Amino acid sequence: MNEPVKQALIAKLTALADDELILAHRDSEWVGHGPILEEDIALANIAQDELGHATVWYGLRSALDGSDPDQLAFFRDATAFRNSELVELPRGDWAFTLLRQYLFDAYEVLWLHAVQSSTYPPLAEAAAKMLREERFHLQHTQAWIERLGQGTAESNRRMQAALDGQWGYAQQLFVPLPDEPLLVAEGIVPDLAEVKEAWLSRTTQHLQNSGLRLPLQMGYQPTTREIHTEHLWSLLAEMQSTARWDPEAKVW
Amino acid sequence: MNEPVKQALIAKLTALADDELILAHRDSEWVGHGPILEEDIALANIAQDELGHATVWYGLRSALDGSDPDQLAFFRDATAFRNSELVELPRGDWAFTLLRQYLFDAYEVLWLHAVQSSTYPPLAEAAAKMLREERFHLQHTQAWIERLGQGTAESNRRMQAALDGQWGYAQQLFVPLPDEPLLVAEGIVPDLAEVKEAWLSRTTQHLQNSGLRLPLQMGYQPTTREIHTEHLWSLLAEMQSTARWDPEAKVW
Amino acid sequence: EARLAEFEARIARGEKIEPGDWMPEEYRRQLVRMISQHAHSEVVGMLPEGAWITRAPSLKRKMILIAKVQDEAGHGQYLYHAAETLGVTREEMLEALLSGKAKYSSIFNYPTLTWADIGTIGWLVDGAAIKNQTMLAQCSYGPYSRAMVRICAEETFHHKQGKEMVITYAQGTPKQRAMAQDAINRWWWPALMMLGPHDSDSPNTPTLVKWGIKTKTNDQVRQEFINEHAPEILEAGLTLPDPDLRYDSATGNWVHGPIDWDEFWAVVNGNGPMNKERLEARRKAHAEGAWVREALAVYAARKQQTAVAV
Amino acid sequence: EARLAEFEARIARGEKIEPGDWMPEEYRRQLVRMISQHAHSEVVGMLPEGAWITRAPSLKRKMILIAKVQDEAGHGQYLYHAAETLGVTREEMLEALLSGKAKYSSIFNYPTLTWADIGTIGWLVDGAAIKNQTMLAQCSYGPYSRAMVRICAEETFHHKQGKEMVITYAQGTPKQRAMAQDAINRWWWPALMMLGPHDSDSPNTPTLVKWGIKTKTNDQVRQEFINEHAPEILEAGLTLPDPDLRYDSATGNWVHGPIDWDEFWAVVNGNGPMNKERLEARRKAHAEGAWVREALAVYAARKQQTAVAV
Repeated sequence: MNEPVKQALIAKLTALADDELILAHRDSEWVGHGPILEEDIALANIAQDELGHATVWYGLRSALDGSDPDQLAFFRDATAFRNSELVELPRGDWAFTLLRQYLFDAYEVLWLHAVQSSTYPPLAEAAAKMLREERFHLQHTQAWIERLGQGTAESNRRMQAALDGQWGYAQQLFVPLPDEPLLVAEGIVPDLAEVKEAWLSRTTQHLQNSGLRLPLQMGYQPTTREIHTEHLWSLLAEMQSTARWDPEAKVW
Repeated sequence: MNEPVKQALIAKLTALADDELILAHRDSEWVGHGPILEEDIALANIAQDELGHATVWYGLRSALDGSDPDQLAFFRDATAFRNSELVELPRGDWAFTLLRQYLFDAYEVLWLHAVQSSTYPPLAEAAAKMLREERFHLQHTQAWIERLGQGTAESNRRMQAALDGQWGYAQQLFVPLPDEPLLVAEGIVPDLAEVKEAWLSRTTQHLQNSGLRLPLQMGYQPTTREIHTEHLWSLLAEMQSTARWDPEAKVW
Repeated sequence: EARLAEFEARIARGEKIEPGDWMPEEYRRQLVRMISQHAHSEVVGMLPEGAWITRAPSLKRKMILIAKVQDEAGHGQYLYHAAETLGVTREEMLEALLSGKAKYSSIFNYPTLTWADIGTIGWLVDGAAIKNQTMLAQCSYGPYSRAMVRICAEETFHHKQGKEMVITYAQGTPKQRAMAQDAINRWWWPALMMLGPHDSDSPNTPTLVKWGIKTKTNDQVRQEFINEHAPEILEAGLTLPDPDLRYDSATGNWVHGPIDWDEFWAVVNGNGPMNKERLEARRKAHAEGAWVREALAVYAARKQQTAVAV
Repeated sequence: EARLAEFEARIARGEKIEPGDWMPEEYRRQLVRMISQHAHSEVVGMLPEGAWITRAPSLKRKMILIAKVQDEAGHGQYLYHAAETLGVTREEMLEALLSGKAKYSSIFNYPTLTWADIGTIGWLVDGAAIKNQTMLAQCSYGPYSRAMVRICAEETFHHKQGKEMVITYAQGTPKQRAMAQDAINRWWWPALMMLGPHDSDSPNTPTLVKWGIKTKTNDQVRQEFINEHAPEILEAGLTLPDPDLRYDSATGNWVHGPIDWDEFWAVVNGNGPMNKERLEARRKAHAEGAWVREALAVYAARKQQTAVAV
């Protein structure tokens, strides 16, 4: 792998890992506060899987550049994170959290599916392993969208409000990184435009079948992962507070 | 002043300053989110005054031991803070915030009034200056208690819930520090038992006149300022996040 | 009465009582009380630990903690099922919890103030729970006994992780050491108290022992807990906040100083540091989840109707 | 018409129009639009800055920031009063804001991402506002003109503080420098845009100038802003994110590169990064304050009734 490709791959793995880490953080804020005990367990389980994926992506990066995953997670500043804005948004209500997880799962399943044929074997292997978990997530969140979308007027209203708020943000998942075309050319990652097409068709159909209105006025669509929302600073202040509390600590 | 008295005074000034700083923090969380623009201004004004008091108390401590107020505020850990638990509690609704401010103002006015005759001139002088501001706060919050207590069934219910939740915590304001008796003996600070008596009589009367139920089952009453609630860690993670973000910074 | 005699004979023979079997009303009542209280403890116990998932200092610790709290939720679920075999519904139990009528372990009314509390809870609180649960795994009621066997296995894992954490910090930087010691200081006495009042103040114990629900008294279990944990904590280079604590070579027991039962009863009666907040958190989650549960019910009813109509 | 001629003659003589005076409906309409928009900007502008009070890095900066945001609330209050003199109520204006009908300055639809944004807003955003407000202090409508005089004085103070902050960080540690530069990079173009579209795309301007509401065009004000700030920022050792920026010694102006008006219109039309959140925050505050306002009204009515009865 030549140096520009390697650097592009490092950037891509970082973005993938950051997305999973921050999403897991928001999901885990629900622990102990879910509407039903069984769903508390299910969401904690999803958070755990996403955190596991973050660890895998940081690990693949580490194999390329020797970086320490914990340093990346706990000692990087907000401006250096490369997650999408969607995953930073405050957890909102149950509809907001489940919709975000659904939109993300739908993207992740399609992306992982495509990346199974990556020319970079570690990526292909990791994707194959994750795909089973992600399909389970998607099945779970997909069912929630239908149940809340077709439940009461109140639950439909909340789902629609969540969708209005997230639809523009979700599009960012398909904005390639500046050097991502290099990776696509090498067959290391799929072309996001193709993934997006499949995602749009799948999600719009399911959302509409669930009684939700689409298309929407797009609203704000983030175009770069170098900028974040106002929420990331505080999220990281919380997330990194223990690790940074004792900078001399070698082992946690 | 002999060394034990000096150390006791340093501890007392720290507790006073920490109370004001943390209370100001909670109040300032309302900025931009108040129910009426005029009240947004009034509460920001109160927060500003309390922050000013914190600065004065840290300053008096600094005169005794050369400590840096900003270091105390932004680089001390939660376990080293000596504020009461009352001021840490999340801001809750408008009733919760105004009631806490009222209970604190009523205490502070009485305490400052008594400390005007302190044998330690810097304390007496500072108290005299603050007293004017605090009387204004008390007038303001006292009026709010009456208006919400006697407003609608909803506002009365919210005030009562706030009172049920805070009454036990508020008693901690009158628990002397371990070495505070030394200061009382020297006439540096008033005996908190006397302040408490006046406070109880004043607040119970006003609360009852405002349509609120007393006495209450006390519930939890914190007895030491060495222990905090679960909220202080996150509050400080947020409050200290910028200062700690660049430990090398000399000037902010 | 013959049925009672037969029942007690079965227990004496070491047989398990199963859901369909005849049992004295008092046996049933005590079991419902204990199992639901145990289930509530798992669910409320998610709060003090769950709040630190977002603040765990490494990816590994974060993963371990989510998994642990998830296990606790699973234990709660499992125990609610065990209680349901005695004819009480989940809704009734939840209602009793939210109204403040049902109790849960007093230990969860103490706050988690630093990250070391997470390790300490694993070591001391799960350690105390395991002593209790190992005994309850011998319980005469089949579903509770089997639940305990399964839960004990997972808790043993949590206990090991917690111990490893605290020992790591005890050997860490000065700040880490201080944090670990502070946590031990705050949790030691509550851990002793969570095993219940002295036998002399525990009127239910003789009946529970006779019916094989409990096989040991509170003081016996507490002594086992201390005998295991006191020397391990001291060996880790930490101290215990009990000046009277000493090893008695005659009995082989670690003898502890007097327990502050006033504090215990204050906490049990609702005046612990976190009683109001824990209950409030559960009530809030329940209230904010109402629209979700309602939506599910309406959706399910509509699907069923459609199915019937088709 | 005679009244209109007399009105325009008064303005030509430099007289102020006062609340009771006759004025063309369009004059009133434009003023209500401008003043209420200005008031809303102050109120919405509290959000991006207010969120950093809790994170200010020193006691002094924290104090300055609370005072500043409080001033902004005061400006909002003062401007609502000025608009009320034109026969519109606070409730109508709030309703227009919350429904999304009324606009506020597009600049507040950008996020505040680091502490340096606070200094940068003071320097650039207040700097741009002052240029505009200094002009509006000459406005033909008395109450607006007087409000501007007062507000300008306070804003000048904020501007100075912001500039001092950014310059301090520009001379600080590498992290502080980088933070300051990043903030300048993000706020420079939005600050230029907040002064409004080019004169050629600003159809209201001629009328507003004729009636003495504005005395300068958007492009004139923007040029003044750049001429003052560009050299100061460069002198502070920072760069500006405009590769085309250059000093033109012939005109004495700093000439800027093309402005991305697509972005401007996207933000004005609701698609800026923070449009939804800002409006949502205001709506939430309003909704959550409903019970408070209701309680005050009931209390006041009861007191009045009692007073009458006595």
